[in-house]
Amino acid sequence: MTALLQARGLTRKFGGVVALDRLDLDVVAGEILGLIGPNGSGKTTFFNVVTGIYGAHEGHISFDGADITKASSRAVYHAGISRTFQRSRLSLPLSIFDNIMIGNHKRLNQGLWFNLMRRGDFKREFEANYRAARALVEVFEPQLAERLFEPVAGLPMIDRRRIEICRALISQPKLLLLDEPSAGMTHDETKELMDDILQVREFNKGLTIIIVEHEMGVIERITDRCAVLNFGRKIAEGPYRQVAADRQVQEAYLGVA
Amino acid sequence: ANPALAKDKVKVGFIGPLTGGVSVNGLGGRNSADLAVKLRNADPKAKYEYELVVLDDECKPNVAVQVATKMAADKDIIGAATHYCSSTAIATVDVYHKFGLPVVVWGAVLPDITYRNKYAEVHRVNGTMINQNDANAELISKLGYKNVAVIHDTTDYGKGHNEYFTKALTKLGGKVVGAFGVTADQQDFTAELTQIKALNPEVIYFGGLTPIGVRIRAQMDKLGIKAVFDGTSGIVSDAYIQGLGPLAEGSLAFREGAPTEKLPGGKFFMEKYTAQKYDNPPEAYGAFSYAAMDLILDSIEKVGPDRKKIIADLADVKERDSIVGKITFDDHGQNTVAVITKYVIQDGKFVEWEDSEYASGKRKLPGQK
Amino acid sequence: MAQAGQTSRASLLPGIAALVLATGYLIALLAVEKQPLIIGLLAFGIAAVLAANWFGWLDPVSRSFADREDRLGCFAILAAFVVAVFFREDHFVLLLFVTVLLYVVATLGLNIQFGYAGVLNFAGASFFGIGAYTSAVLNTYTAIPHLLVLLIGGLLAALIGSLLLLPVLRTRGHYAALVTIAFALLLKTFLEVNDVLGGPQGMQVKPMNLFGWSFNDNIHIGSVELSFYFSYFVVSMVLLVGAFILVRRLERSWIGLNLDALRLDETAASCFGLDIARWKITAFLIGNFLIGIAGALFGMVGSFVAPNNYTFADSLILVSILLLGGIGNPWGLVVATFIVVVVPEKLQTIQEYRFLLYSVLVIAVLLFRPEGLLPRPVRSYFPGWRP
Amino acid sequence: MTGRLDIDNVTTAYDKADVLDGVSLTIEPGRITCLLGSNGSGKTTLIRSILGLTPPRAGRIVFDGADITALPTHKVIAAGIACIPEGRKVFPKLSVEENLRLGAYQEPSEDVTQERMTEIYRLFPRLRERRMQLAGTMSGGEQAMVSIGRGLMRAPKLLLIDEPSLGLSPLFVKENFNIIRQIKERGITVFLVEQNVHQTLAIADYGFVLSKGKVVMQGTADELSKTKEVHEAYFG
Amino acid sequence: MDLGVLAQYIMNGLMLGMMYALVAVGFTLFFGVLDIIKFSHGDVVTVGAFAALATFVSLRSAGIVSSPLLLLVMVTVALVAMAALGMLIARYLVLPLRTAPALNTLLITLMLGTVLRESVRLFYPQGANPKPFPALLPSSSINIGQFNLRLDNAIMLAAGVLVIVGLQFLLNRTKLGLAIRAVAQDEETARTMGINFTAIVLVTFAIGSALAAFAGIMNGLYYNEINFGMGLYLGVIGFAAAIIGGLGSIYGAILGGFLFAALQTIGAVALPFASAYKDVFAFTVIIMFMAWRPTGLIQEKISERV
Ligand SMILES: Nc1ncnc2c1ncn2[C@@H]1O[C@H](COP(=O)(O)OP(=O)(O)OP(=O)(O)O)[C@@H](O)[C@H]1O
Ligand SMILES: Nc1ncnc2c1ncn2[C@@H]1O[C@H](COP(=O)(O)OP(=O)(O)OP(=O)(O)O)[C@@H](O)[C@H]1O
Ligand SMILES: [Mg+2]
Ligand SMILES: [Mg+2]
Repeated sequence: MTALLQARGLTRKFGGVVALDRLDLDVVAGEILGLIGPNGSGKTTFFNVVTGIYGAHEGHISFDGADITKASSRAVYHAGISRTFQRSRLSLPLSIFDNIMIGNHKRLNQGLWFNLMRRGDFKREFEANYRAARALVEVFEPQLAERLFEPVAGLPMIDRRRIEICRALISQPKLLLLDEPSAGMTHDETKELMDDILQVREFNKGLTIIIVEHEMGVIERITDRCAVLNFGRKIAEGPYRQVAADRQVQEAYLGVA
Repeated sequence: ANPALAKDKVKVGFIGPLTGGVSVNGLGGRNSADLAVKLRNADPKAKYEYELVVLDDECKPNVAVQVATKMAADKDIIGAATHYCSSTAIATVDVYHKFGLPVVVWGAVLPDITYRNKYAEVHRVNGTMINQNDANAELISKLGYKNVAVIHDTTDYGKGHNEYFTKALTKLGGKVVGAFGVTADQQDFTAELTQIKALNPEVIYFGGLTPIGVRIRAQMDKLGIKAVFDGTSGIVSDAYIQGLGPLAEGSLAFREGAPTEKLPGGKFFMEKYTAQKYDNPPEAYGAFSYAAMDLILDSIEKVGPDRKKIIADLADVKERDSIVGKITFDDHGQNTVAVITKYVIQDGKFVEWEDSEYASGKRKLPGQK
Repeated sequence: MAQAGQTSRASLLPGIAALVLATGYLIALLAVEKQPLIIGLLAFGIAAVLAANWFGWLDPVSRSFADREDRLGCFAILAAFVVAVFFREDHFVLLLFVTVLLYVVATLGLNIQFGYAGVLNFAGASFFGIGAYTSAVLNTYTAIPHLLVLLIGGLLAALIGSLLLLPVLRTRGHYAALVTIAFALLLKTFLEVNDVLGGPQGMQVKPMNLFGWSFNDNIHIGSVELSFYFSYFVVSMVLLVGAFILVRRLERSWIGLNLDALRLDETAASCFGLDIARWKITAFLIGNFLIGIAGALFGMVGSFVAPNNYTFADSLILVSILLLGGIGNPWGLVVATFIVVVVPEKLQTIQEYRFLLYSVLVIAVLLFRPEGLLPRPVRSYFPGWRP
Repeated sequence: MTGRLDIDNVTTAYDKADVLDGVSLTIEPGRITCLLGSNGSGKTTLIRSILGLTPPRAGRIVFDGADITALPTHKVIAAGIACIPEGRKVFPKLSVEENLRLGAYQEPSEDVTQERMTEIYRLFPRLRERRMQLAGTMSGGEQAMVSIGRGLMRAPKLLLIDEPSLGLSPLFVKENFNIIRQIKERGITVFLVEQNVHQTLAIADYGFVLSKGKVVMQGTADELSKTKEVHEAYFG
Repeated sequence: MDLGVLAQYIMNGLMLGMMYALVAVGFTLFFGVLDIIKFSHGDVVTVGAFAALATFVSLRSAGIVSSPLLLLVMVTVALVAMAALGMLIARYLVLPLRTAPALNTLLITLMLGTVLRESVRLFYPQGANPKPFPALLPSSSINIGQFNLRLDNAIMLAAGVLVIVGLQFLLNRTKLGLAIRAVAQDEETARTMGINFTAIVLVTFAIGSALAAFAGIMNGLYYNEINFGMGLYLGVIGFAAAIIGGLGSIYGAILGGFLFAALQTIGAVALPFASAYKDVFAFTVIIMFMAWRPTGLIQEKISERV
C-alpha cells in the first residue's frame, strides 16, 4: 500500500495556537478519506498547509513521491492537487464557464502569441474546453449547463458549491480536497451532491479525495477511512464505524456520551 | 440708421492663465484687454466692431499649445495678446509662427521668447528679465549689501532670474552665498530658510511669483530672519501686499516700463478700469495687456483685418506712445524698454524707490547703510 | 448572452443607428462655437441618452455591439473618418480629435493594468510623458525613423516602469496606489529640477516624418487642402485600432481570464496554478508600453513637452476616464475620453468657471451611473459565438 | 409574554424577481418557531425583511402590536429583536471580545454588558481563551460560537437565528440546540431557521415550511415530523 | 552642524510633521469607516482655513479684538462648519456610491476637491490671492544660538498632540469608536447589531472634516498665510503618510506624517544635491519603503484567512 499523500510530524502554529501538532497522516491512492474533528482542530489548516497557502513550521509532506513541504500553491496545483474552500471563493462577476476554466489553468495554453495571434487555434481549444466544462456541469446540474455564460453572482449557494467543485475537478487532479462541501444544504441536497461527486469519480478513475465534513451521514456513506483530529493531533484513524466507536472521538467530537 | 450696426466685425484674441495659482494676473490681463476692446468699440471713429476671444492657458505649456493652435487656426482671429507665464509663451511661439498669427506677448519675461527665433509674428510689449535684474543688482549694491541668498522657483522664470541676477550682482562685486530652487506648489520653506539663516545674508533675493513669495516672506518672519526681501516683477501685484499685510513693508520689487500711474495714459487706464467694476484689479501687467491689445487694434484700424499686413505694420512700431511708455520693437519684436521701475513697499503700497522714505533716509531697510 | 435555442446573432441595425447618431452629434458638438448652443447641445445629449435608456433603446444597441463587434468596429472606424474628413481643414478640431484618440490608447493601457489585472496605476501621465520625452530627445538628437521612435517610447515607458515592479508586486490596493502616486510626483519634480531634459521649460519636439512625408505640412489632394493634423489622425487611428484589437484579444483569451482571476482573488488564483507575479508583470508592462507609445506620438502631435504636462493631476484624469467609462470596457473608454477631453475644451468660453462646471458634471454622471457609463459585460470569447 | 411577530402577506425582491411571494406567518411569544425549506427558498430573505435589511415590497410586519415594516434596522433592533445572521458574519478585524460587545451595542449599562459577557464565556469557554484573538482568524466553527454569543449579548424579546449549526461539529450542534432551548426557557421568543430538521423539530414548538417563497405547510413540530413530505425532503 | 540650527530643523520638522499627521489621521478615519480614499480631504483643510479666516474678518469688523476670544470663535465656527460640510459630503456623495466600485468614491471626491478649491478661488473675495492669516497665539520666543523657539509653535504642537490622543481614545476606548470600526468591516452586520449605519458614517465624516479644519487653522497660524491651493499638496502628502503608516492605524498615520516631514527636511538640508530634489528624495525613499514593507509601518494584524 503506497501513500499518495504523506504527512510526517506536520506542525503549524498561529501565535500561541498550535493548529497542527506533529501530525502524521497517510492518504492512499484511490481512497476517500474523511477528515473530521471538532471545530478549530486544524482540518482547514491541514488543507492550507498542503496547498502551500501556509508554510509548515515543522515536518514534511510528500505527494506522489515528491516532497511538497515548501512548494508554492502553484506548484502543488501543478503536481495534481485541487481543492474547494470552506467559504466559497468564486469570482462572482465572472461567468460560470470562466470560473471553471480558472481551475483548468494547467491545461490551457498560456502562450502570449498563441492567445493573441492564433485565434483559430485558440477557438478550437476554447470549444474543446467548453464541451468539457459543459459535460462536467451536466453531471451536477443539467440546468446550469445551459447557463454557462451567466455570472456566478446571481446563483444560489448550492449552485455555487457545485461550480466550485467543478472548478476543482476540471483539471483532472489526482487528489481532491473538499472542505465542508455540504455546509448549509438540506439532507436531500447533500445526498445529491455526494452522488454527483461519486459519479464524477467514475469518469476520473483513481481520483483520491480528502473530505472534511461535519455531517456524519455523509462521512459514513462515502468515506473508505477516517482520520480524526483534535487540537491539531490525530486521535483516531480507521473506517468510520471503528472511529465512531472510539471513546475519545465520541467525547471530543460526536458527543455520544 | 445706427452707423455702429454697419461696422464689420473683427475678432481679436487674448490668452492668459485664468485658472490655477497665478490666475489673478491672468484675470487682470484679460480684463485689461477687454477694456481696450470695449473702449475701442465705444469709439465712434473706429472702423470695425471688435470681439474678444479669450482662452485659458492654465499656465501649462501643453494646454497653451492647444489653445494657441485653436486661436491661430481660427482664421477670423486677426491678432492676439498672449501669455503671462514664460513657460507657455515659449511653448507657443512656433505655433504662432506656423499659422502666421501676429501676437503681442503681454507678461512673460523670458528673453528666449523673442530672442531664440526671429519670428515676425511674435512681439512683446514688456521687457525681458535681463534689464530688470541689472537694475536690481545695482540698487542692492548701492545700498551697501554684499551677501545675498537666492531662492527661486524651478520654472524657467525663476531659473532665468537666478541666472541673470547672479551675473549682474557678481559683476558689481556682490556675492551669492547660496541658491535654493523650490517647486511651484511647495508650501513649506522652513528647511531652506533655516539654512539661509545660518548663512546670514543681508538680502534674500526671490525669483518667483507672488504665491510662493508671500509664503517665503511670511516664513522668514517666523524664523526670525531679518534680511531684506528682494523680489522681482513676479511679486509686483496687489496680491503680494494683501497676502502679507504689514509684513510686506520694506520688500523690494522691480518691473519693466515706466510706472503706469505716472503716465497720463496710465491714469486714464486706471480710471476706465475702475469704472468697469471688474472683479479683479488689473495687477502689474494689466497695463501691458491693455497696451498690447491697443497696439493690435491700432494696427487693424490702420491696415485692415489682415494678418500679413498687421505683421508688417507691427514691424515698424517705433517710439509709439502707450500707457506703459514709448514702445519700440527691435528686429526680434522686442520692445526695447530701457526704463525699469524700482519699487519698495511702504505703508502697504508699491512706492517708487526714488520717492520713498527709504531712499530719502527717513526709514531704513534692515542693515541699510 | 447565450440562450438555449437561439442561433441567430443580434441585428446590426441598432448598432449602426447608434453610431450614425453619435457621429452626427459629435460633428455638431465640435462644430458649434456659441456658448448657449454648446450648453444646449450638451443638455440635449444627456437628455437623449436618458430618454433612450428610459424607452429601452439602449439594450438592443449594446446587444448589437456585443454580438457584432467586429463589423461595428469597422463602422466605428468609418465614422471616425467621416468626422475627420468633415473637419479636414479645421486644425484645432483635428488636434482635439487626435488627442482623444491617443488618450484612448493610453487608457486602454491603463485598462489592462487596472481593469483586468487590478494593478492600480496613478502614474499614467508619467509614462505618457516618458514616451513624449523619448520622441523629443530622439527626434532632436538622432535620425532614428519616427515609427521606431514610437516603439522605443513604448519600450522605454515599460522599462522605466519596471523599476516599480518590486513594490507594485508586493503591495495591494491603496498601498499599491501610493507607489505609483509617489512615482508620478517624483518624475514630475525630477523633470522640473533637472536641466538635462529642458527643466520646467520643456523641449520642442520635431514633427513626425514618415518616409520623407513631413507631418507638419498641410496635405493637398487636388484642390482639397487637408490640415497637417489629418496625417496625425491617420497614424493615431491606426495605433488606436491596433491597441483596441490587442486589448480585446487579450481580454478574450486565457490571459484575460488569468488577469481577472488574479484581480478578483489572488489566493484562489494561486491555488489553481496561476503565476501571480508573471501576469501582473505582463499586464503592467504591456499597459505601460501602450501608454508610452501613445505618449510618444502625442509628443510629436503637440510638438512640445514640459513636465507640467505630466503631473499627478493628469494621471488622475486618465484614471477618471477609466472609471467614467466603466472599468474594463474599451468602448466605455472611447465614450468617456470624448467627454473628458472635449467637454472642458468646449466650455472654454465660460473661462474661469469651467473646471467648476466640469467637476460638477462628472459628479452628476457618477451619481447617476455609479458603475460607469458602459459597465463591462460578462466575457464572451468570440462575439456572437453560440454553443 | 412579549415577542410576538406577525408577518402578513410579505413580498420581497432583490432586483426584479420576487423571492418572497406573499408570506404570512405568526411567531407566537415564548415559543420556538422554526422555518424549514430547501436552499434558496427564501428563508434568509425573510429574516432580512424582518430586520429591514431588504425591506419588503408589500405586506406588513408587526412586532408586539407595532408596525416595523418600514423601520430602519437599528430601530427594529431597538424594538427588541436580535439576530444571529447566516454565515456567522463576525467582524474579522475585531477581537472576540469586541465582537461580543457589539452584540450589546444598544445596551446602555456597562455592568449588564459585563455580566452577559461573563455568562457567554461560561457557555463557550473557548471564547474566553481566545478573548483577544481577532475573530477573522478563528476556525469556521469558532466563528459560529462568536456569532451565537454575540446574538445573546443583548437579551432580546425575539431572537432570529439563521442556520446556527452550519459548520459545527456534531457535539457542538447538540450543545447549540441545548443553548437555544435554554434561551427559550429564559422567556425569549425564538425564530429558528435550520437545515438540521431532526434536532430542530425536536426542540421547536411550531414550524413552517417555505418553498419557492411561499409557506407551503405549517403545524406543530410533532405534526410536521410526521408529515410525509417533510420526511421525504429532509430525512432521506 | 551648529546645534542650534539642528534644533531649528527638528522644530520645523515637528511642526510640518504634525500638520501632515493631522491630515493623515483624517484619511485613516475615512479608510477606517468606509474603506475609501477621500481625495477631497486636502481641500476641506483649505475650506476650513478660509472659514476661520472669514470668521476672523467679520469678528474684527464687528470690533472684537481679544485674541483668545477671536481664536476660540474661529476654531468653533470652522470646526462646526467643516463637520457639517463633511456630513453633507457623506450623505450626498459618499453614501450613494457605497455599492459602486470603491475607486469611484475616489473619483467623485477628487472632483469634489476641485469644486471646493475652485469655489474658494472664485467665490471667496479675492480668493485667488494668498491671504494673510492672523497670528493670534502669543508669539514670544526665545533664541538659543541659531535656534528660535516660539511659544505659538509649542502651543500648536501641544494642541495637535492633544487632538490626536483624544481621537485615539475615541476610536479605541469608546462605544462610538467600536461602532465606527465595526461599520468599516461589515455594514450589514453592523446594522444587525443595532448600529445606525448612516449616523455613524455621518459622525465619522464630521469628525474627520472637523479635524481637517483644525489642521487648516493650524496651518494658517503657523505660516500666517493661506491660499486656495494649500490643501492639494497637503492632501497628497497626508494620503501618503496614512499609507506609509499602515491603513487603519492612527499611530501609523502619525508616524507616517512625521516620517515624511523628516524625509523632506533631510532631503533639503543633509543631502549633497540641491534642495529642490528634496521631494524626489522623499518619494524615492517611499517607493523603496513600500517594496520593503508592503503594508506600511504598522502592519494590520490580520492576514486573510482561507
Ligand atoms: N490565520 C490564522 N491566524 C490565527 N489563527 C488561526 C489562523 N488560521 C487558523 N487559526 C487557528 O487555528 C486553529 C485551527 O483552525 P482550522 O481552521 O484549521 O480549524 P478547522 O478544523 O477547520 O475547524 P472548523 O471545523 O471549525 O472549520 C483554530 O483555533 C484557529 O483559530
Ligand atoms: N443579494 C441578493 N441579490 C440577488 N438575489 C439574491 C440575493 N440574496 C439571495 N438571492 C436569491 O434569493 C433566493 C432566496 O435566497 P435566500 O438566501 O433567502 O434563501 P435561503 O432559503 O436562505 O437559502 P439557504 O438555505 O441557502 O440559506 C435565492 O434564489 C437567491 O439566489
Ligand atoms: Mg475548517
Ligand atoms: Mg439562508
